[in-house]
Amino acid sequence: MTGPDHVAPIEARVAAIEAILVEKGLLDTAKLDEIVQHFEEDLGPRNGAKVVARAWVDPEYRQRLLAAATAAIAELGFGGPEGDHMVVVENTPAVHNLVVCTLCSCYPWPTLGLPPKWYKAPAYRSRAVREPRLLLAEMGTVITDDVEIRVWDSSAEVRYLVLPQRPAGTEGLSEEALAVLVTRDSMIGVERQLTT
Amino acid sequence: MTGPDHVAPIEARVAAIEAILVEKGLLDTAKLDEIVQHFEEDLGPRNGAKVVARAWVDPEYRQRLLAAATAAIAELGFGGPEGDHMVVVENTPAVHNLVVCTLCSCYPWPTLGLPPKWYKAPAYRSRAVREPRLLLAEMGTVITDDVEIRVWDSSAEVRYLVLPQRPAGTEGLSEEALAVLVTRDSMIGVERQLTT
Amino acid sequence: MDGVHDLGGIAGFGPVEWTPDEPYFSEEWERRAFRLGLGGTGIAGANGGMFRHSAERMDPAQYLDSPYYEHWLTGVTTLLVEAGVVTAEEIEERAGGPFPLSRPDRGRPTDTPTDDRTEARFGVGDRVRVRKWHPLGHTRAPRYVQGREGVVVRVDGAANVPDAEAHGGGFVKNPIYSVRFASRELWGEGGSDGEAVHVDLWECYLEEDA
Amino acid sequence: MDGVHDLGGIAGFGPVEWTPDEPYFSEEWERRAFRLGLGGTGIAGANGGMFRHSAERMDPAQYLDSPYYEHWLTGVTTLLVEAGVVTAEEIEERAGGPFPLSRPDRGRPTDTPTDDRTEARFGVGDRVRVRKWHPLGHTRAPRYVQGREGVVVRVDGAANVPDAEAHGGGFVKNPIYSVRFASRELWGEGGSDGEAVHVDLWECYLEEDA
Repeated sequence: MTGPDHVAPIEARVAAIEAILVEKGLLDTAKLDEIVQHFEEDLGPRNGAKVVARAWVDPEYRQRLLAAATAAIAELGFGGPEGDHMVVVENTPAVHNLVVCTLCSCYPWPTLGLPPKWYKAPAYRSRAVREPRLLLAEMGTVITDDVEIRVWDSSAEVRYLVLPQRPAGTEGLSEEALAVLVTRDSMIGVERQLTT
Repeated sequence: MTGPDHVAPIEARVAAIEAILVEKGLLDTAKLDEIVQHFEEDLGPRNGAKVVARAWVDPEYRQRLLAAATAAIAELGFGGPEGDHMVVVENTPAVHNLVVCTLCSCYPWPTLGLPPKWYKAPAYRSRAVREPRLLLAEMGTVITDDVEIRVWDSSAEVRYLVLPQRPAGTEGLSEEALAVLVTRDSMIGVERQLTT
Repeated sequence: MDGVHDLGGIAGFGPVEWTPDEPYFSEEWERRAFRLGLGGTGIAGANGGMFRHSAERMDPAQYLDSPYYEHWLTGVTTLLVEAGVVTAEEIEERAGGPFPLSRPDRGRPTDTPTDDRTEARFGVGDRVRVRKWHPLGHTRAPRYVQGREGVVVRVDGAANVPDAEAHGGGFVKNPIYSVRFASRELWGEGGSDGEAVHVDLWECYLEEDA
Repeated sequence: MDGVHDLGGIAGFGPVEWTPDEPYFSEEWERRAFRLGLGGTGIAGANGGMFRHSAERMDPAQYLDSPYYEHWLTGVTTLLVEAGVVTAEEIEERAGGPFPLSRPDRGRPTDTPTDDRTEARFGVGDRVRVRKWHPLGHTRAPRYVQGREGVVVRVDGAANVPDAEAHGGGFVKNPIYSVRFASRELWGEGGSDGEAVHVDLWECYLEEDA
């Protein structure tokens, strides 16, 4: 078998193919850097948090978000690759939603950014569809048996965002203050109870 | 992830656990060496070949072999671990048999010896039950479509031996000369036509 | 392709190695591999289905043991070699050692539609069964739902069938559904009450459940 | 356990690396690992089911990437550590570096018989269906036949149920059958005519096929 010991280091492999493509005049790294920089600077869970906070304070927005998420999210200025077919699934006292991509790493880039390593790793991908309640408990999120767990395997075009429940005792908070409470994990569904 | 780079060399790992068990007085390597030596010297496909050759020359033995293989094989003096529940499956013009262990490495030690590496490796174990005809063709054994392929996954106690067809033109050969023609691969089923 | 990338339900991977937060790229090579993935697929004349399948074709042990962006690197470089843009010798010489590529593509655009279809045949509430066809090539129907019964819970628009796209079958539109499967339908006695899995599936993956 | 050891039908491993002949042990450490396997299981107070499962619990990437006798080494050493015969620290110190062990045992002797049964319930020609229970522990019912229909072609004697044996359920006898499955029953449209797979299954894995 091909042991990793005998393989060129990963840095050398990346550098090799990149250099050859640049020398052939095929790869424009400067132009691609602009795109990558855009992802790094403009995308991330703070965007999704704004969507969630708006839905909490604006019942009509919440309706639009649940009915046609892509358009509703675009109202806040978020969209683009891996975000142009959005569906928002809402947690309720009786339902908890969990998002996974068992086949690869599909994730809503505009609202959550690029996915964390654990989301793309075999342990999460294999277990989320098989034993979600146990998996969540191991991750510190205990879902009691009276709550149905709905797992969403994003195996096609749609990318999912979980709409978590608004924490109790936040009636006086502004939309901006509410957005601060919303975590990345709550929008994937590996967290349920947000804290103030 | 645990990269193999960071792991102690396999030789050092084997030596470590062995040394500790010996020092604790738990492992008697000399006694075990006798067993291993027995496997190395006394077991192997030459045993199976004798069984096959006998079945070719002695129709009554063939019947006993197909009806109660363990006892028939014991007549020739072969038996023991991984050979005490034998079943022999017979190739015919209409049927070809192939043996695999998808879950691990089960193999008839007394008649074939310890299994070769490829028999225990993922490629053979995964493909033998899914695309046996293609797999055999890749290995040089073309089974025409009019021949049924019967795969035997030895997932319990039974260990299988394939009884290949006697090659044409061997009418004059002695049992001993016939045994020379019988290959390991023909008794696993990855070879079909034996040659003189 | 029933490969190890098709991870749903496979056991033995242990606990999730969760991190509260992390940079998108923890090492510089990851950022460069991502950039290569963005640009390289087009240079190879490949599409999204081909890109995904290029990683699925990796050696299974390498796939499971490597950091995520090594999938991108290995997949895209395989596409570039297969397209004749670069040679395996060229990249290995430059890298100063072996550069493992993915295994050959075994897929064919058979059993997938050749004509666009955008009108949905099924509606919300319809019972469907996922076809059991275990293709050797790319598909977005995970193995753990093939042959299983579920209920349509959402009808989405039509999009290109990945199985065709990945294997030279071109861009063929076909409706997509979200199908709900009870945990016990998927895992039998090993499943749980109160858990359901929803999988997004192209219409050509589905049959009416009689 | 639906682990990567359960290889039937998994795609992506490429051609068989066949050799015409080879020594039983191509390196000295293999012979020593084999010897350790023969002796070590008993020292750990373990049985055959526990031994098999100890290798199944290996990290999946390590399982697929390692030479065969590394499975024996890792499995037996895990059993010895779990039995308290040696400690992980002790072996790592002696080996001079990390010594990967298998993951914790998740199996329980549930859903398996507790009483001996030697009389066969099914006969040759009976149609049966393999239970679909996807246990987290050891079983000898491969995933690719769970839930599938077949025909009994041979009735063997009774032997200990591995699922019970491997998880503290003791030695419980149960009849064994060879069950024949059509390729298309297992792989659907991806199967082939003129191919059948026979799997040896304990009676407690089977249900009557109504």
